[in-house]
Amino acid sequence: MADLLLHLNPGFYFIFAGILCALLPVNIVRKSLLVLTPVFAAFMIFQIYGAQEVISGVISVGPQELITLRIDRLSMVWGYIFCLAGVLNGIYGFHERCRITDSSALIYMGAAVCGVFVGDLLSLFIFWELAAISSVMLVWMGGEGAYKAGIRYLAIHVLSGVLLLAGAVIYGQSNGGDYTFGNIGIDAPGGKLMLIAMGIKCGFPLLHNWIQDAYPKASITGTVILSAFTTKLALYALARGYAGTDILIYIGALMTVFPVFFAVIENDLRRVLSYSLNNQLGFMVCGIGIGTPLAMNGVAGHVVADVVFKGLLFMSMGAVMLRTGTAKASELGGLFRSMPYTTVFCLIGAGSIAAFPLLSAFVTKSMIISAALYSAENSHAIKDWIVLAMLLFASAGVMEHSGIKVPYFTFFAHDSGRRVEEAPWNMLVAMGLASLLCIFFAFPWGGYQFLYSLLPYDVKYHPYTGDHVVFQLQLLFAAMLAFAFLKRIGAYPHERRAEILDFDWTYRKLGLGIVHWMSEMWTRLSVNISRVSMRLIKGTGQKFYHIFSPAGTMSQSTPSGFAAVLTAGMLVVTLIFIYIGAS
Amino acid sequence: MAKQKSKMAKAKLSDEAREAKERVEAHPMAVPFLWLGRKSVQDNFIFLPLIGLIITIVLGLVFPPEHEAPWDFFASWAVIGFCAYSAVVFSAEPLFKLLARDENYYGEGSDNG
Amino acid sequence: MTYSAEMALALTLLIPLIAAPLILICRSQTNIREAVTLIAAILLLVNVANLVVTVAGGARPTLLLGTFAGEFDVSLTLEPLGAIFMAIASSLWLLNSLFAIGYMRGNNEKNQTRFYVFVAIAISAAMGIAAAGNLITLFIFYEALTLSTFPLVTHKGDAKAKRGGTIYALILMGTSLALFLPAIVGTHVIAGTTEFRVGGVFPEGTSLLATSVLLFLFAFGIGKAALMPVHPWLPNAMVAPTPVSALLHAVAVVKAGVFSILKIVIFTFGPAVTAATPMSTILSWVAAISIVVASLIALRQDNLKARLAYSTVSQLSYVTLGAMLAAPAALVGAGLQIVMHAWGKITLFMCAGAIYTVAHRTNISSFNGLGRSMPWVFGAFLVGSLSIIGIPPMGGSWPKYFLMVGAIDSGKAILLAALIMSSILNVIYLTPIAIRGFLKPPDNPEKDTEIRAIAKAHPWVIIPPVITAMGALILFFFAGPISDFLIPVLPLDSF
Amino acid sequence: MSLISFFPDWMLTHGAAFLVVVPLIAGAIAAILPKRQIAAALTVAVSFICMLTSLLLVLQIIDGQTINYALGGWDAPHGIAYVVDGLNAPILFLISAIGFLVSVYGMPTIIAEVEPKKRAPFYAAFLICLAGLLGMVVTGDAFNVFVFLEVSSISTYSLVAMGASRDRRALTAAYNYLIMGSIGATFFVIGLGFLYMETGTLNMADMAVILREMEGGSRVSEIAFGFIIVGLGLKLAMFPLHTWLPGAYAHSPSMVTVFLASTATKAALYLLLRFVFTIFDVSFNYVFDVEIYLLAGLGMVGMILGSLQAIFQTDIRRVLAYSSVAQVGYMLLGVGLGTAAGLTAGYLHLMNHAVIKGALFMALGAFWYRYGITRVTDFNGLSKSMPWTMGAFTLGGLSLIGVPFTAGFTSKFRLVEAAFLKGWWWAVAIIVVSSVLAIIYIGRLLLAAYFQSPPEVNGHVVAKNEAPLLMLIPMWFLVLLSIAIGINADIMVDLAEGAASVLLPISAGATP
Repeated sequence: MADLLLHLNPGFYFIFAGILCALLPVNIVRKSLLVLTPVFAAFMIFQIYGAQEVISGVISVGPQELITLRIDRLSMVWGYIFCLAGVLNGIYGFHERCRITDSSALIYMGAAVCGVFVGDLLSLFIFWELAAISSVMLVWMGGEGAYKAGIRYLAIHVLSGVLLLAGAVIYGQSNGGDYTFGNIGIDAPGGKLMLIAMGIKCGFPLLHNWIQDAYPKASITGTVILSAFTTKLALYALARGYAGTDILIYIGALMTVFPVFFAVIENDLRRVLSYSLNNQLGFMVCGIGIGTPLAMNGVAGHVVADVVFKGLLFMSMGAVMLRTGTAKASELGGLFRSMPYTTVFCLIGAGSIAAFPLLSAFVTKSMIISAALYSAENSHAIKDWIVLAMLLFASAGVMEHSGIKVPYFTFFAHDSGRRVEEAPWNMLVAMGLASLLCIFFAFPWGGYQFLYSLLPYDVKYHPYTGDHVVFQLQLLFAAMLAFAFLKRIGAYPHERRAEILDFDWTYRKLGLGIVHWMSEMWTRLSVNISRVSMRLIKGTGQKFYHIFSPAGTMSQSTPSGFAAVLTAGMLVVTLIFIYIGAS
Repeated sequence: MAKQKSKMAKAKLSDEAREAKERVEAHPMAVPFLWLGRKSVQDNFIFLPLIGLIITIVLGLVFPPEHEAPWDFFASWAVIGFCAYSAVVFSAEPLFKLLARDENYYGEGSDNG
Repeated sequence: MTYSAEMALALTLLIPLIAAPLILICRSQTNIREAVTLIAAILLLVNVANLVVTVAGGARPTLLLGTFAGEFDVSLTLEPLGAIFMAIASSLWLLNSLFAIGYMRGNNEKNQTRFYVFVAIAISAAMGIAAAGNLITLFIFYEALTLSTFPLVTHKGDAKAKRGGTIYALILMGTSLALFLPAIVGTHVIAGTTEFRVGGVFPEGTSLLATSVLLFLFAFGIGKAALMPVHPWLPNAMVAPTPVSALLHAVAVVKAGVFSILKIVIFTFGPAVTAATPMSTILSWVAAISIVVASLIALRQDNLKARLAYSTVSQLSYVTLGAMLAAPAALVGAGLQIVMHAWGKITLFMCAGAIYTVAHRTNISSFNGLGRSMPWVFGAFLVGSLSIIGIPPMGGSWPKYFLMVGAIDSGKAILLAALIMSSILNVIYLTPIAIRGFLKPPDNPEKDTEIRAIAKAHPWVIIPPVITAMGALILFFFAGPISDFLIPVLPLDSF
Repeated sequence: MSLISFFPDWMLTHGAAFLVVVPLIAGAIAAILPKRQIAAALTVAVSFICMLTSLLLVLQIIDGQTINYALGGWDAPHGIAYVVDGLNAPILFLISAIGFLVSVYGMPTIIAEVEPKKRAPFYAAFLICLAGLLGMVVTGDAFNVFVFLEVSSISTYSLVAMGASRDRRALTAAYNYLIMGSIGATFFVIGLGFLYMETGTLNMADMAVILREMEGGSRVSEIAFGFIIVGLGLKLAMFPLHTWLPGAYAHSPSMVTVFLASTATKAALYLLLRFVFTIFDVSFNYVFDVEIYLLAGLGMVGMILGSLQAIFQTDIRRVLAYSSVAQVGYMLLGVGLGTAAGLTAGYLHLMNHAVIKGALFMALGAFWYRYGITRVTDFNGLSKSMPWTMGAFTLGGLSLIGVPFTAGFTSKFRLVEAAFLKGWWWAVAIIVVSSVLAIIYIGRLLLAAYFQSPPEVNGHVVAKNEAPLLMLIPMWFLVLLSIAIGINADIMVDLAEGAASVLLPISAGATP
């Protein structure tokens, strides 16, 4: 029995627990499941994985074999961090009484965990889609406003899924039916399709809109849960399949830069955080593109850090939303008076994302940037330096939207006059734990070393070198100075309520407009076609009627004389035939 | 009360009075930090990064960068940070003009208030 | 008489056929009448289950019913593909009978006895199609199915029903007599037999032109497969009461059509001959276009049943596509699609019927907030939708995978685009239906409270769709056994 | 065949002559009989005896033998020989059996349709017509064919005209028929004259032998062939020469319509087969040419145009009349195919169509009998007011369309198969189109009958009023026969193959 458990993908525990939750009416049991399942799953990962790659749980479906369990150093990181996020989210959502959220959250987490621990592309596809449908429930739990966003979310994720499937099938069939998920590369058959599929899920530029569309509309706990898994699963897939693919460097660099500009004008702070998420994903995509051991370590480490600090930021915004009912910067301000703990946690999160020394991103993001720097140094290619510059710019940009804007407009700035309760205890515990982790992961004496020991490659990298600390601080202080300066001179823009257009305009407005227009044209066309065809049918019918009806030409009671002539004519014809035949 | 009313009529609350009021409403843990809301504090906040910046620039001489980018010079990271940040902020206005629409632009209702 | 496999085969046809007059006899005692249907359905299911086991063991029970017109055998031979069709038709007959009881009583439909009688006869005909041993037998039961379902389609008896029924009968009878029958004759002439044989019957060296023409005639002559442009009968048949739509237009009739195409491709042409025919490429394109265009039309329908009908047109073409690709994986995919779509679509139709029975609503735009009053129905609908879309872990995802593999194997990777587009369109036209029920605020809240109370009074329109929805989900885990079951009918060299 | 032992010996020897003589004499007697009832009984009895006799003939020839009967003991070529072989025996049986059924069926209808004082002459004319038809089929003498052709035709004209009390248009129809029929007969006899000139004999078998010796003969025999084809074509309502048929079918008494539709054209078609295949021979170029191009071509044109015309008719009898024109087209196509399979199919269709059309016209007669229905629109709700009759009509209609398990399917299927075998894909297409048109004209009637409500008279829905049993029984007998043929056509196929083997002795029985 125990042996059997060692061949079971730990993600299944989540899924079982999720199904159980769907049937359980007792809230407290569900909540316990929500917290305990990730712990148990993490324990099982620890039991299963012992420094050696584990491949197990092979199921055959028809001609196809599904490898449902494959743990190696790369996937292990994702597995643990997903479990960790599961615990945090479980605690964070403790106050909520919603069976659907609980069960779909568990299934969603399970899908993500399963997704990283499977060994073939088909299983990946299955959990890819399972993650999509379970997570869309969380979006829809956001209520009426999430109705259409959820459908768009689902459509986009289904698109991502079928593209993945299509790519996998092309890839697998060209490999003689081998669907093992290893390094794919963009030039493999089906490679581009799968890259696009993963790109959709991790928010490549122009494919990113579902994040900013759906996340801010999900329920409070929903957004927090969502932020941890979907995009990270996609990152895992990229890291597994496309490490060292050059184009990802540029895509990633672009991804770090463009959200900065949207975040600065966006009013909805959860959407700001969504852009920020996109921007952090950019660093990781870039790291995957570089693909050196250092970069890959940076990616894995940054995933861990990002799950925690981005979760923390979403949690703090969620707490604010729970208490105030809004997450719009224009409506908030001065909340540190009412929610001091939340303020502190949010600041820790902000500091982490901005990569202050002693906070988590400092030890992880720097690996990616260093890797970019080294590769630029090695190649001396101008494009690599441009990438590095973009990453640096984005680092300063992060400081703007997540490091300053989110905490500042929520907790400080102009007092909105809102006096609310502090967040519920469970949220505070979750945020506190996350904050601790943010600090722990960057703790110079044992913290980051522990984090590094989990990473897929053995690389000696020291984040706390003098120059690194100093120049990072230089950058951040300069950014803060700029903020204060611009604020002082009144150049810093006020927050205004607005809908900010992004690329999704093309399908939500332009595409929809075209569809409506075509539908309208179709209606007119079909009306016309049916009219023309009716006329045609009627005309033909009439013509036939004129010929064949009792009053028609063919049935007129022919005078016998005519019939006789006809008979004679017939004779002539017959004789002609005979004549031809005989001669 | 009358005193308070007359002050309100002046339409400007002094920090002390405001904090006194806030002290009642605020979370107990926040009480010691209410000074953060003062205008003077917010106005003088600028010195914190300025001092930090100066210190780190000086320290930058002590710890020279191990790997230099082609654009690196003395205090270059500070310049990058400042410029990048300012660029982002200054881009906000034109971008807003370009991209901002009414909140119910897509006709799906505004999300969460 | 001992209970042999041949006997069981005969019983599959006889049980519903015997049930029909019994139902008629018991028409005054409605409870007994319904009991007859249910008992017959259970007996049939047990019997079919037994047959499935027999067939899985490698047996191919054969039964000669008779010879007519001198040379045409009416014979039954059960092979795995037919057994699968039998299994879904019989199992869903049982569930649908439960649903029909709830629906017909809930809506006080007239002529209920006639309804049950003809459903039983139609099931018998469907069983005959499943087990047909040759083309002639297939054709006979095909026509019998058309005729026996005609009174069901026109059940309401009003002008609209008559019009729908007329179109139904004209297209189905017309295409079958004008195209299907000549194709059978042509096959008989060229191959000298109409029997179904593994690997096909056409002798080597049959001209490509001949096979092309025949394939064309079969594809469009089997109007029940609803390949565009012979699909209009299906939306028009939606005038039928919902249990009819559910059983016949998600399972028996439409599946009989695509099943016939699949069977003909596998057993008359043989996959190799099919794939070698240029017509199969053309038809696979026609199927792909049907998939997409029908989805687009479905998108524009506000009437739920109309939308489901076009969705069915689209989904049926998956099977046709699989058959025309003729690669082993595609054929397995087509077989799976028959199963998975049946369970998914019957769920949707039953939900539509439940919504109609409880809330008397037919238009999707009027479903706002209804999900809160009828959560089980809308939940089942959502699950059914997801299965149709083909998202794991719903049964509907496997056929798509196998079809994709088949498309790659037969070198038509471009057809993946149609499958991808279809998935997206399915999301767009199916998911909003259920979600609207849950998320949009009700137009008339008091009415919805009332509906909640009414829903309690109609358990039998609600339980069956929930069961089939669960079935659609559970079937995901049975794709392996089903495809293993199907593989013996395929030429194995390339699998 | 043990059945033969039930028949008396004299019948075995004189059956062929008996078949013609008995109705002829009975006809003369019926004309002078005072009472209708007696005449009716006589007719039923005589037609029954004829049926038995022809059954005996069929039983005798079924294993391929030929009966030669020299009338009055005068041997051919000088005497008149009656020849019964695989080709004509089934037709003899068909004609006499239909005659029997019709005479039973006619008992009630005659009262309704024919004036009392004309009833006995009506029966006389009917019997004479029966004798004429049987005679022209049974005889082996070409001129004797003409004689019987005229006997049957003239009695038919009067039978048609007797519909006048039911519908005055019967008179014009009869007149038209008379003119056209006479032209046909004249053409036929002119052809015979030429043929006699060429061969110097009137005995068919001798003619055949001589023509083969002459390898088709000179221009004279060619012209003879032309005249005969056109003459017979007119009699069998070959497409452009069918103009007499709808009127004659539409306005004559019901019983006559049934009888004509089932037998008259069939007898003429038999003659066509006899002349084209046995007297002349398809190995003659000109015969081959006419067969392949003219007969098949006109057959197909008739199939389409006849069906189209049927669709647009308002009078139900005309619908079926034009349908008959189309169905004759099927048979001609079978003939035109010229292969054993084609001939078998055509011959089978000939017999099946007689059964089907007989049943359908019987149903129409019953509708008229009860409700005076003549128009398509009057079909509304008939399934409710006359369920059994309508049921018979429905099954007959399905058979006409060619739904499996009906006689129509069996023969159409074989025809399609034969066309495939010959490689005439386009002919298949035409058969298919024509069948679809048949669905339309039959479906239109069925839809009205089953989907419309019965008309209201004075505010009351017309009462259910089923046809009398004497009409229903023959009707259902034919319908069930058509179903039986659809299910097991072995006997019919054997007969048809026997006929084909007479026509194409070389490839006898070699159906692929």
